[in-house]
Amino acid sequence: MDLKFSKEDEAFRMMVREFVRAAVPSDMALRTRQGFHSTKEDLQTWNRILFEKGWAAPHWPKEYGGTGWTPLQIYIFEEECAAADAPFLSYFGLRLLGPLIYTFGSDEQKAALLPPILSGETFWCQGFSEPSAGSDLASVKTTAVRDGNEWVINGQKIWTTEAHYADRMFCLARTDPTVPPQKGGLSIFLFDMNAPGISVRPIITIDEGHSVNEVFLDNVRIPADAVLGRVGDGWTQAKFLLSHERVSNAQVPRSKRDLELLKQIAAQERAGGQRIIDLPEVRQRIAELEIDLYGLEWSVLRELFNGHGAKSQPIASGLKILGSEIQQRLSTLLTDVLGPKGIVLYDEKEGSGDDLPGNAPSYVVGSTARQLFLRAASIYAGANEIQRTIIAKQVFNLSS
Amino acid sequence: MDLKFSKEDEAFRMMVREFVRAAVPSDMALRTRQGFHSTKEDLQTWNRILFEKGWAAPHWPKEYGGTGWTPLQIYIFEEECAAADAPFLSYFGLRLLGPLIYTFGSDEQKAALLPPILSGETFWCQGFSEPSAGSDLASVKTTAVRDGNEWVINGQKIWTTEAHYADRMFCLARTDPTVPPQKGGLSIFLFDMNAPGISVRPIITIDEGHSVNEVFLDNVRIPADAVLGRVGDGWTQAKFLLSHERVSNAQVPRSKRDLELLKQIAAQERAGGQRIIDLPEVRQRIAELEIDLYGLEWSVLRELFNGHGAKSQPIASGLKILGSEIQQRLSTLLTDVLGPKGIVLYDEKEGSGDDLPGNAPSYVVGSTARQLFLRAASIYAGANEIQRTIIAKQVFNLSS
Amino acid sequence: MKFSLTDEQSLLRDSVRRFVSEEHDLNRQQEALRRDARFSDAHWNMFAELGWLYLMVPESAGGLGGSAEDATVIAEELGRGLVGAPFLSTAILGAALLGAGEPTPQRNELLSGLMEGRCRLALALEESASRYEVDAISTAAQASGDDEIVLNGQKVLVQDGADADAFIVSAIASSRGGGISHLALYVVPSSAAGVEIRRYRTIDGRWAADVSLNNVHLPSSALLIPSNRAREVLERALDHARIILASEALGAMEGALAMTADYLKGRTQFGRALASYQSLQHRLSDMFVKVENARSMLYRGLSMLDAEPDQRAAAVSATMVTINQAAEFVGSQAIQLHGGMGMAEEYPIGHFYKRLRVIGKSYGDLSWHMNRYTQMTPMVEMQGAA
Amino acid sequence: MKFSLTDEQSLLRDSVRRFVSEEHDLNRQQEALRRDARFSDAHWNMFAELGWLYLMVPESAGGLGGSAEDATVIAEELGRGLVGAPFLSTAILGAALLGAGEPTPQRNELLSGLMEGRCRLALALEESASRYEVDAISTAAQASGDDEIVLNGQKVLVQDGADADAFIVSAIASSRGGGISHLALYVVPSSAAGVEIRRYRTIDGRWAADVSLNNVHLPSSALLIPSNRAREVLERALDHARIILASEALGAMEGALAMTADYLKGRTQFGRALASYQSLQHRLSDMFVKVENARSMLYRGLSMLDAEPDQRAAAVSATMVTINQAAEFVGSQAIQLHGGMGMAEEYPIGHFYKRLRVIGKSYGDLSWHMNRYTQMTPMVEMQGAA
Repeated sequence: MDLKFSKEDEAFRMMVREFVRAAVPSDMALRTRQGFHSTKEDLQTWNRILFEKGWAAPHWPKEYGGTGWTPLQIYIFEEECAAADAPFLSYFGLRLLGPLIYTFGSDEQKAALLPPILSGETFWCQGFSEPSAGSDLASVKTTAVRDGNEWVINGQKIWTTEAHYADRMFCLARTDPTVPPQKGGLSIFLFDMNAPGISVRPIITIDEGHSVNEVFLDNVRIPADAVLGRVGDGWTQAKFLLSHERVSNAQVPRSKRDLELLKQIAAQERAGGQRIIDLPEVRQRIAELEIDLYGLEWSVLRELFNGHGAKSQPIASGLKILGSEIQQRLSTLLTDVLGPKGIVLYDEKEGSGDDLPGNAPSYVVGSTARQLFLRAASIYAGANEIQRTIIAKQVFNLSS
Repeated sequence: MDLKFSKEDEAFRMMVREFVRAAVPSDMALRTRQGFHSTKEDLQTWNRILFEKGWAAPHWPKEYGGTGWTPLQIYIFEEECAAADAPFLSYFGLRLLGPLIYTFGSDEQKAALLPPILSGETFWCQGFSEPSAGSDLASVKTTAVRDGNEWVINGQKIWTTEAHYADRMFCLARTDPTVPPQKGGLSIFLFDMNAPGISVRPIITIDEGHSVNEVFLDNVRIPADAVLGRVGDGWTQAKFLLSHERVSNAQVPRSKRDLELLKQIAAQERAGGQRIIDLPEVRQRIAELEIDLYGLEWSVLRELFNGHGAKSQPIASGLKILGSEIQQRLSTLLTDVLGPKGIVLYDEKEGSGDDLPGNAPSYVVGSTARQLFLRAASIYAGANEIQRTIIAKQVFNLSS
Repeated sequence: MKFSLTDEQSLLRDSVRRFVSEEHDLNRQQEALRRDARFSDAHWNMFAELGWLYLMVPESAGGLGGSAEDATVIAEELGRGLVGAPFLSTAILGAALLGAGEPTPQRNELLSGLMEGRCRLALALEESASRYEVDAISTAAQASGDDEIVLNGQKVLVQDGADADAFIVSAIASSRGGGISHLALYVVPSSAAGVEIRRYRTIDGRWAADVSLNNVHLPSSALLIPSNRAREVLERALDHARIILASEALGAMEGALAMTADYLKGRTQFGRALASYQSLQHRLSDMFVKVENARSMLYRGLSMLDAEPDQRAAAVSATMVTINQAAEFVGSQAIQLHGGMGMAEEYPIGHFYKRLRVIGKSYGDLSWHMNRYTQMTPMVEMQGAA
Repeated sequence: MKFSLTDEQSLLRDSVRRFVSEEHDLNRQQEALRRDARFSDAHWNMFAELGWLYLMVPESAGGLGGSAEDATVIAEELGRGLVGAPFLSTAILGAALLGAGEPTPQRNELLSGLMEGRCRLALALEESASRYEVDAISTAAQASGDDEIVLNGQKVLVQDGADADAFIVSAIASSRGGGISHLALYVVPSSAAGVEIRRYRTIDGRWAADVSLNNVHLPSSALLIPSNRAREVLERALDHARIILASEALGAMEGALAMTADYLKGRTQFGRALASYQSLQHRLSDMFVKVENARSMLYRGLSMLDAEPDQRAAAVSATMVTINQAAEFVGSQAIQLHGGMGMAEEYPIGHFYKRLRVIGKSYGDLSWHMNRYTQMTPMVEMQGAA
C-alpha cells in the first residue's frame, strides 16, 4: 500500500496546471462555469488547443495519439482541466468511438477515423437508445439490411446527444433478425449525418435547453464497409463500452469544481446580513457533500489502480449511482443557496449577466437550468435502478 | 371540514387526564418511562385499575364492556395514558383476540372469554408466526387434526410475544391440508398454555431482553369446541386483524411521550458547557422528528374519521412504515444525545439508577436497550417491505 | 373534527375539476403563457364567472367570505391540473390584504375589479437583500405635502407581477417628524408614473417581474395597511397563502403520482411491464406515503390558522417543511420513474416538478421554514395535544 | 500510489483470517466474555505469539515499528470475525502512547509486557462532562514531595478497562508553583492503592470500567507524556486509533453484508427465495455501495495520518463520518433483511450492529466528528487535490 500522490505526480499536476490555466480563453471559461452544454465552437477550439499540445486523448494508446500517461496522471489532467473551467470535450468520438475503433476496427478504419476525432475535426454522436429500448439494448429495433454493395438502415434513435451538430453517427442496428441481439444479431454502423434519409428533431429538455435529439433513419444507404469491425459484433462492442468507461460517470473532476463554485457563491449570498455559508444547516450540507465527494474521488482513484477486476463492473455501477446523486445534490444545494432567485431559469439567453432578473449577481447564470438538467444524471447511461440490479447480479450473483 | 378539537373533546381530555395521572403509581410510571417490556404484575395492576373504572377496553362495543367513546375520544384516552407513563396494556387479548371473539366467536365464547380479558385475569398470546412463515401466513405448517372429541395440534410457533407469561394462546393451524389456506384450510384455536405438550423456549433479543419466545406444540389435545367461530375461517379472521388495527401500529401516543422525554434529556445533557438541545444539528433533528410526528398524528386522526374506506388498508400500511421509522429515529437520536454513554446497555438490572455505569443520570436506564429492540419495529406486524408491496397492490393495482 | 368536504366544497371542487378537464390544456397554456406573458383572459374571466374570485373577499365588500378550507379545495385542483393562473396573488393574497384595509371607495373599487376579473394583483415584497424576511427591505414611503405619498425602491421576484394591474407594495413608512419607521402596505397601479416593470419567466412557465419604484407619487389613499398593523396583517395573510400553496402543491403531487403510475403500467422494458418491477412499485408506495403525510400536514396547518401568531407561524412552517420535502421527493421521482421521457419539456411530468420547485421557494423555502419553526417552538415544555 | 497489500500485509491478513476461522467462535467468545469479564488469555497469548502485539511498538523498543496500514489489515479481519480482543486499547493506543514516552526502564518493561501479552492497557480519558473532548477533564495530578505524583479524579467509560493491567490516564498537571495547568498522561497500574474499578458490559458484550482515582500516589516515573507535548501526542494517537477502528468497522460491515446475502439466498417467503425480490436485491446493492465508499474513505484517512494536525483531524473526521453513516445503514439493514431472525441474540447478525454502534461512539461520534470536520475545514478557499 502506498496511499500518497508521489512527488512526480505532484510535479505533473503543476505542469498540467500551468499549461491549462493559460490556455483556456476566459470567455470560454465563463461559459463552462455556467454549466450549459458547450457550443460546438468552444468544443472545437479547446479540442484544437489540446490537439496541438498532444493532449486531446490522453487515455488513447500512444500509437493512436495518446500521451502515454498513467491512469493517475490522466485523472490529474482531467481534474486540472475542470478546475480551470475548460470545456468538457465531446464525449462520443474521444471517449466512446475512439476506443471502439482501435479495439475492434479494421486497419483502414483506424487510419481514416481516429485522426479527425483526435483533432476535433469530426464530431460523432451515438445512436444506441431507441424509443422502446431506453437502457435495454437487446430490444433495439433499427434494422440494417444488405442490398448489393450497401446497407439500408431504417429506424429511430432517441436521446441522441449532440446529433444536431455531429458530423457522423455510430449506430447500433440489427443485422440479423433471426439471431438474438446477444448472439450476433447486432452491428455498429458508421455514417455521415448528412446522408439522405436522416432527419434530426430536437428534444427540448426541462431546462429548456437543447442537447438531445430524436434521429429518424429512413432508408439510409451506406457503403458495405461502414460496419465497425465485423458484422454481428455489435453486442460485444456495446458491452465493451459499458465496462470501458468505468470511472467517467462518477464525474469527480467536474463535481469538485462545482463544489468549489458553490462554496464561493454561498460565501457571497446573504440572509439578514449573515453569509449563507455560515448558516449551520448550509455548512452541514456542504460538509456532507464534500465528504461524500472525497469518498467518490478515492473510489475513482482505487479503480484507476485496480484494472479490470472481478468487481470492476459493479464498482462502476456504484460510481455511477453516487456520482449522479452528488451532482444532483450539489446543483440542488446551489439553487437552495440562491433562495428566492432559484425560481428563475437564468438560461443562456441571460448572457454573462450584467442586468439579471431579480437583480441577481452574474454567478446565478446557468444554476437553475443545470439543476433541472441534472435530473437526467440518474437516468442516462443506465438508470440508477438498473445499476443496482447490475450490482446485485454481479456481486451477489442474484438474478431478477 | 372541521379541523379542530371540539370543546367537548378538550373537556373529555381533561377528565381523562385527571383520572389517569392520579391513578398510575409512580414506580410503575418510572418503569414505563424506561421503556422495557412491562412486567406481568404491572400489566395486571393497571388493567385492574382501568377495569374498575370501566376503561379497560374503550374500543370494544359497549355491550362487551367498551366505553361507547368516539374514535377520537379513544385516541385522546390513549394519548393521555401514554403521557402519564401508564403501561401499555397487553395487546393480544384486548386488541386482537377480543375483537376476533366478538366478531367471529360463538355466544358461548363471547360469554366465557371476553370478561376475563377485560378484567386482566387472563393473558393471551398470539400463535401466528412460524419459523418458515414469518409474514407469510399462507405457509403456516402447524396442523390440527380431529381425533374424536378433540383436536390434536402439532407444530412450532416463533416470535410469540409474552408466551412465557400468557395464560392462553390463540393459535393459527391448518385444519384441512387438502384446501389452500386462503380457501378454508386454516382455523384459529384457543387453548391453555399449560396444556400437556406445550413447551416455551425464550428467545433473547439483541437488547438482551426477553419478550418473545418459541412455542413447541407436541400432540397438544384440546376440546372440539376450542375453535374460534367456524372451522376453516382462520384466513378470514387473520385478515380481519390486519385491517382492524389500522392506526395502532403508528404508535403515536407513545412516540409523542418519547419525544417529550427526549427533549427533556437533551436539555440536561451537556457538551462543553452547552446544552445538547442547543446544538444546531440536534435542534434540527428534533424539529424534523417533531414535524414528522405531527404528520403521523394527523394521519391517524384522519383515519379515525375515515372508517374503512378503499384506501384504508394501504393507509394503515403507510402508518406502520412511518410509525416504525419514527420510533427508530427517536430512540436512536436519544442514544446519540447520550454521547459516549450510548455504548452501555443500561438494562433492567440497573434498576432505578442511583449509581449507574459511566456516572450516568437515571434517565439513561432503558434508552440503549430500547433503541436496539426497536430495530424490530420495521420487522414485526408485517415488515416494512411487505407494507410497501401492499400499498403498491391496493393503491396502484400492481401485483408482484 | 371532520375531514370530509362539505356539500358546498364538493360542488366547488367539481366545478374546478370540470374547468380543468374541459377548458384547460397544459401544452396550450404553456405556449400561450410564453407568447402573451399573461394568463389567458378568457380563462380568467371564467374564474370570475364561476365565483372563484369572490370566494375570499369579505362579505362586507360583496364577496363570499369563504374559509381557507374552501380556498384549498380550489388550489388543490388547480395544482393537479398545473393551471398557471394568478389565483394566489389575486384571489388569495390580494383579497386578504385588500379585505383587511379600510373600506374606502378606492379599496372597494379594487375589490370589485378583483372579483370581476378586471384587476389582477401581485404582492411586491421581496428585495435584493430580503430573502423572505418581510421587514428586511429598504423601499421607502415618504409623505409629501398633505395628501401625497412618494415611493422609492426596487422590488424583485414579484410573482405574477408581469400582468398585474396593481401591486401591493411593502415599504418603510417614514413619519414626517422622523422617529421610528415601520412597515406599511401600499397599493401601486402598475401604470403609475415612475413604475418600471421588468418581466421574465420563472421555471414553471409563469411570469414574474422586478418592479422599480422611482419617485412614484401616489395619493394618500394608496396606503392600504398602516404601519400599526401592517406587519401583523401581512404575516397572517402570508401564512394563509402558504397553506393555500401547500394545497396546490398537494394537488400537483397527486397529479404527478397518478401520471407516473399510469406511465409505468403502459411501458415495458427488458420484456416486462415497468410496473411489475418491485423496486419501482416500492418507489410509488413511498411517494404515496409522502403524499398522504403531506395531506395530513395540510390539514394540521389549516387547523392552526386562527391560533396565536407564534403558534400559527410554527404550525404553518411545519406544514411547509413537510410539503417541501415531499414535493422534492415526489416531483423528482416522478421524473426518475419516467426515465428519459421525464426529461422532455413537451411531456407534462417535468412541469409538475418545476411548479413544485417554485412553490418550494415562494414565501419561504425549506431552510427558512425550518428556521422559523425552531425559533417559534420552545424546545422544552410539556407538549399537549397537537 | 498503490492500493494493493504488500506481500507482508497479505501474510499478516492470512494469519488473522486463520486465527478467526480456526480459533474463534463468536458464541463461545460472548459466553466467555460474559462469564470471565475478560478476553480469553489463551487467545490473547496467540495474539502475542503471532506477533500482532509487537506490530505497532517502535523498533527501538523491540517492536516491529509497523505502519497504520499494517494495523488496519489486522483490525479489518478482527472486525469481520467480531473478535472481542482489547487490540485497539493495548496494541494500538497503548503501544503508540508508550512508544511516544521517554525510553525509561519502566516504560520498556511495560512495552515488553504488552508485546508478550502479559500487560493489557486501557486508555482512561473520558469523564462525566468531557464527551470526547480530551481537555474537558478535571482529574488532577499534583506533585507531592520530590518524586511522587498524586492523582485524583473519576474516569468513566474506559473501554477494555475491566481487565486492564494498567491505565493510561489523562490528567491536568499542576506545577508546584501554580500557573497554567496542562494535560499530561500518566501510567496507573490497576492494582495501585486508591484505584477503584467498576466493571460493566457494553452492548457489544465487551467490558468497560469506571475508574476512580482517590489519592493515588505514584512515583514520578508514572508521568508518561509531560504536558508540553501530551495534547499533541494524544491527538495523534487517537487519530491513528480512529482509523484502525474504521478498519475494524469496515471488516464488520463486510462480514454483515456477506452473511446477509447468504441468508437471503437460503430463505424463502411467499414461495420464492428472499434473494429473488428486487427490493431486497437493491438494498444489498445499496449496502455494497456504502461499504465500498467507506473503504475508499478509510484509505483517504490513512493517507492523511502524517499530514499537519489540522488537516489530519479534518481527514480523519471525514473518514469517521462516512464510517458512522455506513455502519448505521449497513448494520441496521443487515438486521432488517434477516427479519425476525436478525433480532435474536443467539444469531450473529445483531452483534455486528451492536459492535458497529459501539465503534460509532468510541473516541468521537457522528456529531463530534462532523463538528470537528467543519471547524478544521476553512469554508472558502481554493481546493487542491484531495
